[in-house]
Amino acid sequence: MSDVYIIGVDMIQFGRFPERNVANIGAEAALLALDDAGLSIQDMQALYCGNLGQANAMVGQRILQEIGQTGVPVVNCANACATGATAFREAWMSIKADVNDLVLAVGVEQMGKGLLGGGGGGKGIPKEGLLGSATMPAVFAEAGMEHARKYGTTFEQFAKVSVKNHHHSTMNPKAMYQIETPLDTVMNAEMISYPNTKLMCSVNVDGSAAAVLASEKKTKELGLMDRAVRVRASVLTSDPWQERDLVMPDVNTCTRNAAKQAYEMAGVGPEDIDLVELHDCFATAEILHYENLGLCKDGEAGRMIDEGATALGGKVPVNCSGGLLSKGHPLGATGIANIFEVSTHLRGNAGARQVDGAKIGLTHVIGLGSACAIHILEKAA
Amino acid sequence: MSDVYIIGVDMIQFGRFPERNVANIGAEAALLALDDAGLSIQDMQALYCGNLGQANAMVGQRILQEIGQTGVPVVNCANACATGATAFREAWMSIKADVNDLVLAVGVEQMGKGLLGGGGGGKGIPKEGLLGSATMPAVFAEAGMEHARKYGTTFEQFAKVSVKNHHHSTMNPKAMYQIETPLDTVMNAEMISYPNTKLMCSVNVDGSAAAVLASEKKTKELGLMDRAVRVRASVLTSDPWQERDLVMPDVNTCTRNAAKQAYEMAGVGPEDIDLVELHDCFATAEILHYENLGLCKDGEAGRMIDEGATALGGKVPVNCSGGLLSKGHPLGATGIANIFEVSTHLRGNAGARQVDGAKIGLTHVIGLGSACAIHILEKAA
Amino acid sequence: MAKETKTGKPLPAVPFLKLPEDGEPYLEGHKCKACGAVYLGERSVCAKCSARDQIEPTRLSDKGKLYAYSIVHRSFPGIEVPYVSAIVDLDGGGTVKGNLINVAADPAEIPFDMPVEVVYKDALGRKDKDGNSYVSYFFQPAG
Amino acid sequence: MAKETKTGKPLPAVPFLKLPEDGEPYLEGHKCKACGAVYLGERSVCAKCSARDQIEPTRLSDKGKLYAYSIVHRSFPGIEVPYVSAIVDLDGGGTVKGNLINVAADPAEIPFDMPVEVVYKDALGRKDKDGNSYVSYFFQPAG
Ligand SMILES: [Zn+2]
Ligand SMILES: [Zn+2]
Repeated sequence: MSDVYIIGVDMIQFGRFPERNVANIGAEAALLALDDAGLSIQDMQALYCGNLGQANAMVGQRILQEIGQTGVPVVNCANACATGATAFREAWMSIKADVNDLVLAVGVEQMGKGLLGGGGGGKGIPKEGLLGSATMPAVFAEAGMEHARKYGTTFEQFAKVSVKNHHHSTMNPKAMYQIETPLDTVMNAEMISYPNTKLMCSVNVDGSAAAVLASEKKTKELGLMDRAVRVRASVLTSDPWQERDLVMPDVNTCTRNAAKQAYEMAGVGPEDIDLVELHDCFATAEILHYENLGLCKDGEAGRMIDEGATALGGKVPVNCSGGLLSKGHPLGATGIANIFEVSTHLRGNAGARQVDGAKIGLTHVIGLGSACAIHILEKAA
Repeated sequence: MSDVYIIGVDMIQFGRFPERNVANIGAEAALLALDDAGLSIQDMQALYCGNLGQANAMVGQRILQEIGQTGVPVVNCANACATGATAFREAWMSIKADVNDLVLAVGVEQMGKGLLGGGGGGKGIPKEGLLGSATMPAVFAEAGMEHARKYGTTFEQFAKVSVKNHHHSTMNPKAMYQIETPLDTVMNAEMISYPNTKLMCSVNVDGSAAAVLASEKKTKELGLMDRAVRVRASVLTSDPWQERDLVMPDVNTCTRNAAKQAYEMAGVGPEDIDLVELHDCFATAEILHYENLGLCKDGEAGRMIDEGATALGGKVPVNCSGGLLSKGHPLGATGIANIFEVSTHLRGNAGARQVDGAKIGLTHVIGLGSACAIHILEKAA
Repeated sequence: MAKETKTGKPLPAVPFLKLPEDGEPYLEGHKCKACGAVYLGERSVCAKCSARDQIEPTRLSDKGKLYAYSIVHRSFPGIEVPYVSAIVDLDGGGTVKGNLINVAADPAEIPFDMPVEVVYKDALGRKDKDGNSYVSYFFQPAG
Repeated sequence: MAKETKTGKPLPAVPFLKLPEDGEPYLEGHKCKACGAVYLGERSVCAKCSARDQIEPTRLSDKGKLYAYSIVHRSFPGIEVPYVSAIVDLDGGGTVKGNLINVAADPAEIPFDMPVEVVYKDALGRKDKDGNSYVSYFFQPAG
């Protein structure tokens, strides 16, 4: 079966746009991606839209109402933090199925404020702070502490992830924040849930990102192979049963399963990956995923961050965009935004943060509940 | 490319289950469909879930948590009243793409009570009853009156749709209501929005339906071809721009576009269709769709209902299940429930309401905003 | 909105209803110069032809014809019924939905293509949470 | 709930906390006879092995070991911080999450695998909208 290519991809600068609506924010990225491909919405045969906050509000169709109501099939997907990547993958699937040649995938989110998770509802009395914490910073803190119990990972090592990603963001004009945060600043920031301080939590922002996908035939026909990015693997998993599931969301197993399948599908290994955008929703999470994605052996993630192997210029730069910690994390947009980041490097357009000679990159998102998506992308020409 | 088959399909009896949760209701249909195929959730390679009310709440994954947390990819889709059909179609797509062999599609909904639409929110003052009505009965009444203006369709003709569908439901043990409603009962029921009386509005119910889809190779391998139903066409459309769009949702054009594409994909015409499950969300809507689906020429829908051509025993029986008007309309489940109905006839298992010798059937749903899905199904062996 | 509250002047029920300081109320459309599509409300890209930055405001006519309608007998709590929910094609372009008033709530009395005119009045006494009054538009048989 | 309200007895904070009339409180698991998986709460199908109707209630141990935790310094308004959110593996099976009490909120004082015991007390004074009191479970270092 022939390959699928990304021929246009872009994102808006993440920020806060309370006066706009979600379709309008999504439409902006859609137009940017179409412009990047030199195509019009009138050329698209389908739209796959990822949005979480208004998942039942026909956001995809409303994006078409903003930019061109062409009558094509629209699918709205929701999959926690893997929402955008799921929409992208379904778009990819529709080309693999030979149903479409040219498809637009959009991820968009307009976020509320404050802590995610733990809201409760339900009957009886509120459980937050009574039966532990269900807030996201605490949940990912506990996941980090599981790593600490196994391998002695330290607060300082977790904090270094934020230092690195914030540093990367200073080279990314599309990041929400572009501010250096030295180690002592990160470690002395307000403690939210030990070991995650405020600067080790991803940023709630509004945002959108979009990609134009094309079949091999159409990519050639349009003469766009020189700027195309080949989708070498597209994998989605949920979490298989684990004994602590009910009280401790497992972000590891579904990531490991997805990584294994993705490397197999792409016919490459972790050693072939030139850069990674992974789901650093909290600093603790990034450490786990070094091992989950096979970037190092189990137990070596702490050393990896200590040695700068995942910083720009290191062995395998991770989250050159600034990551969710600094670029921001608009849930439904995140999956496509990291596809934008990796594609931009593969095309050699990443400016100051360019990973030299990047040929193959990997994107990873994971949403609790659970959905993990991994894409392996390669420069086409 | 080889065909895709439905090898298991079922639904729960629609009703009201306020004490259950949406995942639990969906799980019940999933198990029924798996049992129908003689397979286990452990055999499934992916789950596509359609749910509207909790579209961002990982309903698909929660269904797996109820019946078997296998780690397979789960995609949650939302597309108004085409939600279930969209999930089914994405499942179909994943087999067409040769990514999967065996996939489960589940549609489920736990509804609130009362009128849909027109809720408002927004700034300033409520608009309902000030700038006309945005309630669904009124919107579909207006769509019916557009037909009346063109062809002189009468209140009585619209009412006859309900008489027919309620009659059909008396033969369907899975319908929410199974009650005969003579013409005078329908016409004298409380007027909701002229010309739709209370008995001409679909029933808000909870419900779920599920289907197991398989590749041709897998269907043969499992020896299930004798009970399989071939998916001859799977089409999704949104509404192309129309001049009255902003104030009058157009359910016709997207249905006509979808029907044209579906007949083309299946290589059949309306004259080949033995039965139809179409989106009778209101009695007025069914009349429009006779013409939209090409079951008769434009302007002949009124005569068609008068002559009983769409009643069981007529030329092309429509909504043998009782339709949304009597079986009930759990939004996310509806699309797969009508695939169940048509499949059941194709397999010759529809009991008292069986359409004799049914070989090819068509299912249709349309959600405002808009998404229209059509599937053409055929007995495999 | 705080500013308007202070003036005490009624506000428009929808943004496309304009209440000029020195003139009669009117409905405003937005028209695509490229393809002629008419919208209610501002926008930058045309949903019909996808042209960008071609949309201009245009004053819609106060005359039109009844295209379709429903007589609403059940609505949300507190809303007076029956009323006629009407879709009107305005002369010269633009389709608008609103209440059709000064007719009997009887289909026999409401012929399709009936000429109607747009009238502007208080929004049925509805006020927002700040106590502001609103002006809305209505249709009535053309006199 | 109305009945319990009348008796004035405290209610369990979660359904898997049992408060027998004539005995000590305990945590109840549900165990799959087919594969041994342990759940908190009733269910008919096993999420691990998909066996149907093989799940039976089982009394969980009041002893266990600290698996992982976080010290929570920021929570929702009105919730007292810091507190220790702890994940505990109970002896004999079952993993439960709850507050770890009677320890300093300092990572140096909270070793992994620390033996803990489950204790039952009033749910930090929280009441539902009907004024009912609740009993909850907590972990503390095993004495
Ligand atoms: Zn235009
Ligand atoms: Zn089991």
